[in-house]
Amino acid sequence: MTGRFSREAVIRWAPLLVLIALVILFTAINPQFFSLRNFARITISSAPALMVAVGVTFIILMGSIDLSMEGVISLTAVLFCMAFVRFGGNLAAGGWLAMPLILALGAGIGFVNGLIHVRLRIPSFMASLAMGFVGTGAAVLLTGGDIVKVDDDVFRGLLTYRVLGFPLMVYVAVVFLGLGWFLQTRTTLGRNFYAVGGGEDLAHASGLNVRRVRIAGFTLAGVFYAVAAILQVAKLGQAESVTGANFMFISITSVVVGGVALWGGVGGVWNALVGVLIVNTINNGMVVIGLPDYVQDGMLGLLVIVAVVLSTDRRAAIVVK
Amino acid sequence: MDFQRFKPHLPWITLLVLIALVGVVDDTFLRPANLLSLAGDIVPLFIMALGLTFAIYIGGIDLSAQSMANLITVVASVYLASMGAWVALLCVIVGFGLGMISGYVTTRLLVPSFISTLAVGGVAFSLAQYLSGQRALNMDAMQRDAVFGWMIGKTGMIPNELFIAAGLLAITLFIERRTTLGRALKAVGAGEPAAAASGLNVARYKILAFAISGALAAIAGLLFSVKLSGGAPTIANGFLLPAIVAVLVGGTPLTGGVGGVLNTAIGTLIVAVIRASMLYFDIQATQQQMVFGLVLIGAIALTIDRAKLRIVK
Amino acid sequence: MSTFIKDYIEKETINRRNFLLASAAGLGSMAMPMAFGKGAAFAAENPALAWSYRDRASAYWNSVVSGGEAFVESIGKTKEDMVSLINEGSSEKSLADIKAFLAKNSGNCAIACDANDSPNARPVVEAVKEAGGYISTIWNKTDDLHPWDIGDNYVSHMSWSDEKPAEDTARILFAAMGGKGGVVHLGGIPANNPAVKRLNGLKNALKDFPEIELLDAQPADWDTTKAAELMASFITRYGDKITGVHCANDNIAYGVIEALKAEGITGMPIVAYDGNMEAVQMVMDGDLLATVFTNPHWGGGVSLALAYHAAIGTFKPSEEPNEHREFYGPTILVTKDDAADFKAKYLDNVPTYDWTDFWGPSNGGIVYK
Amino acid sequence: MYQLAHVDKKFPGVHALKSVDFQIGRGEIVGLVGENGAGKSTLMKVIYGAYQPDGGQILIDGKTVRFANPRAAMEQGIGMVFQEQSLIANLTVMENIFLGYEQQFVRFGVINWKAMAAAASAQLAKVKLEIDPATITSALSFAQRQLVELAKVLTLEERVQGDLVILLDEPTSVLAEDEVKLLFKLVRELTARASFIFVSHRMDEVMELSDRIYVMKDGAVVDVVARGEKTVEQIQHKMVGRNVDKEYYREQRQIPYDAGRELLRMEGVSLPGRISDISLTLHAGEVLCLVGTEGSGREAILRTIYGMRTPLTGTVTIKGQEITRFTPRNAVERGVGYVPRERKIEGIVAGMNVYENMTLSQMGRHSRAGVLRIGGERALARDWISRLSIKASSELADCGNLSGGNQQKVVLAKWRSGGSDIMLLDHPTRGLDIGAKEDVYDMIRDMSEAGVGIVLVADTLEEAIGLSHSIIVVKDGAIQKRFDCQPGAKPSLYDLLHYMI
Repeated sequence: MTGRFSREAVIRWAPLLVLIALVILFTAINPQFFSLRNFARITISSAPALMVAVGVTFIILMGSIDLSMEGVISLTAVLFCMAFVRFGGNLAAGGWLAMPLILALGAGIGFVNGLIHVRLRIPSFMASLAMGFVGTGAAVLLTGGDIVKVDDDVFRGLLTYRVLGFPLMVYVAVVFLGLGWFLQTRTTLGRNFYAVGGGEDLAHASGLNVRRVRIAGFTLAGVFYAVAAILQVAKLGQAESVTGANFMFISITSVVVGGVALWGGVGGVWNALVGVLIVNTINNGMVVIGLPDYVQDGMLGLLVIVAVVLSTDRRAAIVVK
Repeated sequence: MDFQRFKPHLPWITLLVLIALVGVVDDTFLRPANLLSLAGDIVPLFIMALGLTFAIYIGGIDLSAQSMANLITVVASVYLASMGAWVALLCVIVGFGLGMISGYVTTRLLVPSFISTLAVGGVAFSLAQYLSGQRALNMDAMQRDAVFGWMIGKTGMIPNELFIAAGLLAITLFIERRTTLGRALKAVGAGEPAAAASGLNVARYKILAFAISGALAAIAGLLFSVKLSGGAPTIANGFLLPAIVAVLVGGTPLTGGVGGVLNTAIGTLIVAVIRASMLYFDIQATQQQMVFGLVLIGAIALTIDRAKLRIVK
Repeated sequence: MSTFIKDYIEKETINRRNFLLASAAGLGSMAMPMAFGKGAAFAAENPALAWSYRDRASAYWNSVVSGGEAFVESIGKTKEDMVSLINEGSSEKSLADIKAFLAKNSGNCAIACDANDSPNARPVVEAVKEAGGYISTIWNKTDDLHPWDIGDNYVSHMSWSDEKPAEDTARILFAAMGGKGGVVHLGGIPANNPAVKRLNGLKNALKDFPEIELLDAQPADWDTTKAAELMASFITRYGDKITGVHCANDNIAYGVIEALKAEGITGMPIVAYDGNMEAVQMVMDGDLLATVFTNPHWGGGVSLALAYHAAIGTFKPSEEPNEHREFYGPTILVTKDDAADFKAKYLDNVPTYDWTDFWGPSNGGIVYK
Repeated sequence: MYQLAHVDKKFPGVHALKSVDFQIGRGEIVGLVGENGAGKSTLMKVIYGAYQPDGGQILIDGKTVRFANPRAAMEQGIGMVFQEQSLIANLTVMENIFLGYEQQFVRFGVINWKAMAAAASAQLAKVKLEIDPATITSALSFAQRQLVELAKVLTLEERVQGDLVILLDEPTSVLAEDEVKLLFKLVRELTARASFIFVSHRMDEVMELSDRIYVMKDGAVVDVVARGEKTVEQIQHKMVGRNVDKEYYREQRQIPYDAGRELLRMEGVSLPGRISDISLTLHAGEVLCLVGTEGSGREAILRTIYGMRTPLTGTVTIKGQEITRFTPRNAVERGVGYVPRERKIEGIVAGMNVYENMTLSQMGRHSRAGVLRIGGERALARDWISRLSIKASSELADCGNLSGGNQQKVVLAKWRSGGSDIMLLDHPTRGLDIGAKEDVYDMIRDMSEAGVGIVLVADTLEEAIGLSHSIIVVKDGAIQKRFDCQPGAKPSLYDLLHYMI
């Protein structure tokens, strides 16, 4: 019994152990890696990615998948900048109004995404993929390809103002991570994600309105994508129709690396956090140790496989596809 | 009841309706030469989608296809000079081999194919960058024409690519319908535990499915590099999502065991027609991507046979 | 209504005259292209116009398109008469769209195009030629492909000699660094031609500055986000050793500036490329030392103009010397001294160009190494 | 109190319920029996709101009601305890109990876990189950899960004004004998709070528990029997439409096996945590029954023989050859066939047709160089469809749409047509009606006569005793006792139970 317990414990903590191992490895090769400043850099690049990962974690918990994040982030980021400028161009003058507006918009897009998936009975992979195209397309339509800038030092304080060595946006991300954790453990909706992921038809038979849970899940994910968009704007001071590019594969990879099972019902936002940190640590570390750039994609792939292998409960995985 | 019977035919009905719609707007679209050329141009994408069908048919996915094709354009360009026609074999072997690795990682190391193929794609991309020296390469035009010229010419008014596509479709259709491999893949896709309990070596068949997917992605890359007379580590970018869309629109859902290569042929043509329709309907440049997404939702909503999806995830 | 008809008749007459002219020429000196297929040497009436490019998601391509549109309006058509063929970074779609466009208009086309990846240029121009259309290309083509080898249907190719301007920006950068220290380069997509050229320019300049060390050069894929993350990693690896940053384009520079901003580093000498509005503003503000303007507006307009005039027969490619069919586009170095002037002249008010002055601002024939 | 009047339900091509009248009084236990396909499950779905009837009425206390979904039915006091394990394994016990009704524990959007745990404990007390409500459900035994399901349905008591009707669908199928007794005792006590509709294939249990029994056949109620009014045989006669033979288990057909021909030998086989030191032999024509409680290691033994598990120690010898590589492929090549318990998951591939399923394990025989001879496959399938009287429209019918009994026949045909002569049968009659069960018994005897060795894990002890030549009792992964079961000298239920528990 103790043997079994320790095996489960190892699997549970494997992603964190992988993260620690990576830190040790990179530090051993280049000690400069291990510094508060560098950790701050890693967390800056992780903050928007973490929000996307938390959003998609809820979807993956339900056994679905969401590929719309690139389009949603581009669209919400562009609209955020536009609204911010429209409302006065700085936080105090009314620019803050853009934030709730964009969060609501993210929710709206997620809601439509969920509606298409649930009402038209289109598998989420396809529905969200198509919604992603629509989102990016809408962003192109709005900007005509131009960059929209936000030049407000107060708002940009999210990036530039540091507390204990970390920029404010990192704390914002942590707050939303906490919110995600709260939703996951302490609310009906969060628990219902696990129920749907653990057995959709059983949950339905128990009187759970699975469709509503699904739509709520996609709506919630939309909100988190909008937060990611705002953080991305805070990070770069601008938005354009490609602001969301590259978030799709990397966020899903992160979530899985962190130990969330793609078949649903297993994992949570802490796994998303660890996964995002692993992926961003690898990306940062490969440059810091001076790995040739053409090797980096392959190395990331190999490390991801290793991380997933270590954190998979082989006995629990029945059918892996 | 009648609608149930009607459902499996929805993909090609959708295709015909789309063609008719575009034809109504501009009848030049319906000229056989135009349609043939349209079909000919989509062939590299089709071949990649054909490979993806195998991965999706067993309920997985192959996200490495695009990087694989990229790598193969480089391999073909680098080794055409020294190997001649044998380079084709090398390409297919490389694709098959990398596909096997994806399959191995998926089945033996239990990494979901979404991740494993993405990772193997990263490896392929690194290889392509290394081999190419991070440059675009071109083939010697004379040698290309001598060795692979037959791939890209025309016979009468029919582009030769279409013969290649038809040949590969026939082979894969034969594999799917008439061989133990095809039957086993169907069983794995529709009910993996039952297939395992029937004594099938499920892991081996899954590895084979990914290997076939890799080999076909390689053929797509080879054809593309011949067409372009060169290769680069990013030249096949933009293939992956349309290829996945083609498979899905054709009616092979991600749940496995349903659909097949014939569906993919129709799905690819649907994608080709939707793309061309942007031109014929004069869709503004800034609107195209959005319209594509919306049309896609409509097309998928029409073509998937929900009766065969037990749970819509 | 009446003006429309009048215009139409006028245009028709011109077109017919051009047609006759071209036919006469075709009978004389242009017997060879006739052998290549139907309509190859016939001047077209009112050809359909298209620009084939990557996407609408960048200032660069927007500027190219605006040039194309300015040209189209200069010949009395509306913006909508120019069709955008967007390849979304896919060579496959680029080729397929162009072929569909040719088919739709039965080859009566004038197309300007960036083929997305250099190997894609050959099949594109071959397709255009087979259909009897006319095409001008920019940026991407392989070195062994030349308009004069293809015939009149491949009107021209314009590229930009990135090596020299990138070298110039590097020299400005090095001067600002005081002739010593460490520089990092954040490049474009590795196999892209301009990415290679711009890095080469930097390396050329380095030869004259022995005390400056190129610490690292890695691809940032023309992408702002990736550039910010790469720069952050560079800072960890090299720290204070970095005293200057050489960026392959403006978008990368935006990311670099934000990464430095996050670290509280100000006053780092940075140079960029492309001369986009935002970058020029940064040069004026002193955030950037220099960028290079390639006048995509003019490039976009004149490429389409060349193809159009070749199509209607008012321009005869085969009668032109090679340096008129493969030429470098303009490059204008923008530094703090002239940024305001530059902005007023080129960005705030787009100059009106004479679209029949095909080579006015250009930079001479393309030289292959 | 709850009543169905002339309820009709039609599906494309099927008239599933034909003017069914049904009623249940307060505190009553009503049995519902019928062969598979008789309309029991459709009727249940109408009762708990998953289906809406096409005709007729549903009345509660004389008032017409209509349920849009199961939740609407629950709100009227109608709850369902499902046949298949319907608890979500990755959730805690209390979450399962209150799934869909968490709102009562939510304050300002936050779940009060303590309150939920207390309420869950109260529900668990109703079914006399003392476990921590925060336990993850997958850690429970089958019997415990069954009780949790019952507790879950009993939450209706607090939620609903008025009477409760609780459907119990095959609640005993995964329970051991003593657990069944406990459950029945509990149900009788609970009649003070609710009425029960009890659906089971085990006639003796239905007779024992029910006050009245509805007998269904072909979508109609053919008889309503009060307790003690009729014998098991009479009811079965009504259900099947013919006499049920006294020699139910075909004991008269049991012939001695060929002790000289050993097919299978296990020696000292151990799988850590599952089975230890298992030694047994199987001979040609022998029916060897493994008897034990749920989780005693019976399934692990079958799976080891089949090569799905590799033993840590010990040897498995099939037809004189020791197995070195444990894979199903290897076992199949040596003539082993496996009829798994989860028929719908491991037995048949839904979505594939009859002939494809039948030849799945032996595609090599029907192909040359990997190319299938489909004509031959179809001919074989047609042959077996008629031999086993499989009710399928043709060999092209989707196996997923066949009834359970016919699916099982397809699975058996898969192995028999391939010439397997060592058959591993795991609960081959589970969920089958009497007619289909008898067909399976016949097939077991047929196989035995043909010299096939059979390792059987039976659905009930009676079945095990009736069918077998030898019985091995397994407990906690180890063999307790071996019995010889010659006709007329079979061990009694009590003999077996003594070693099982």
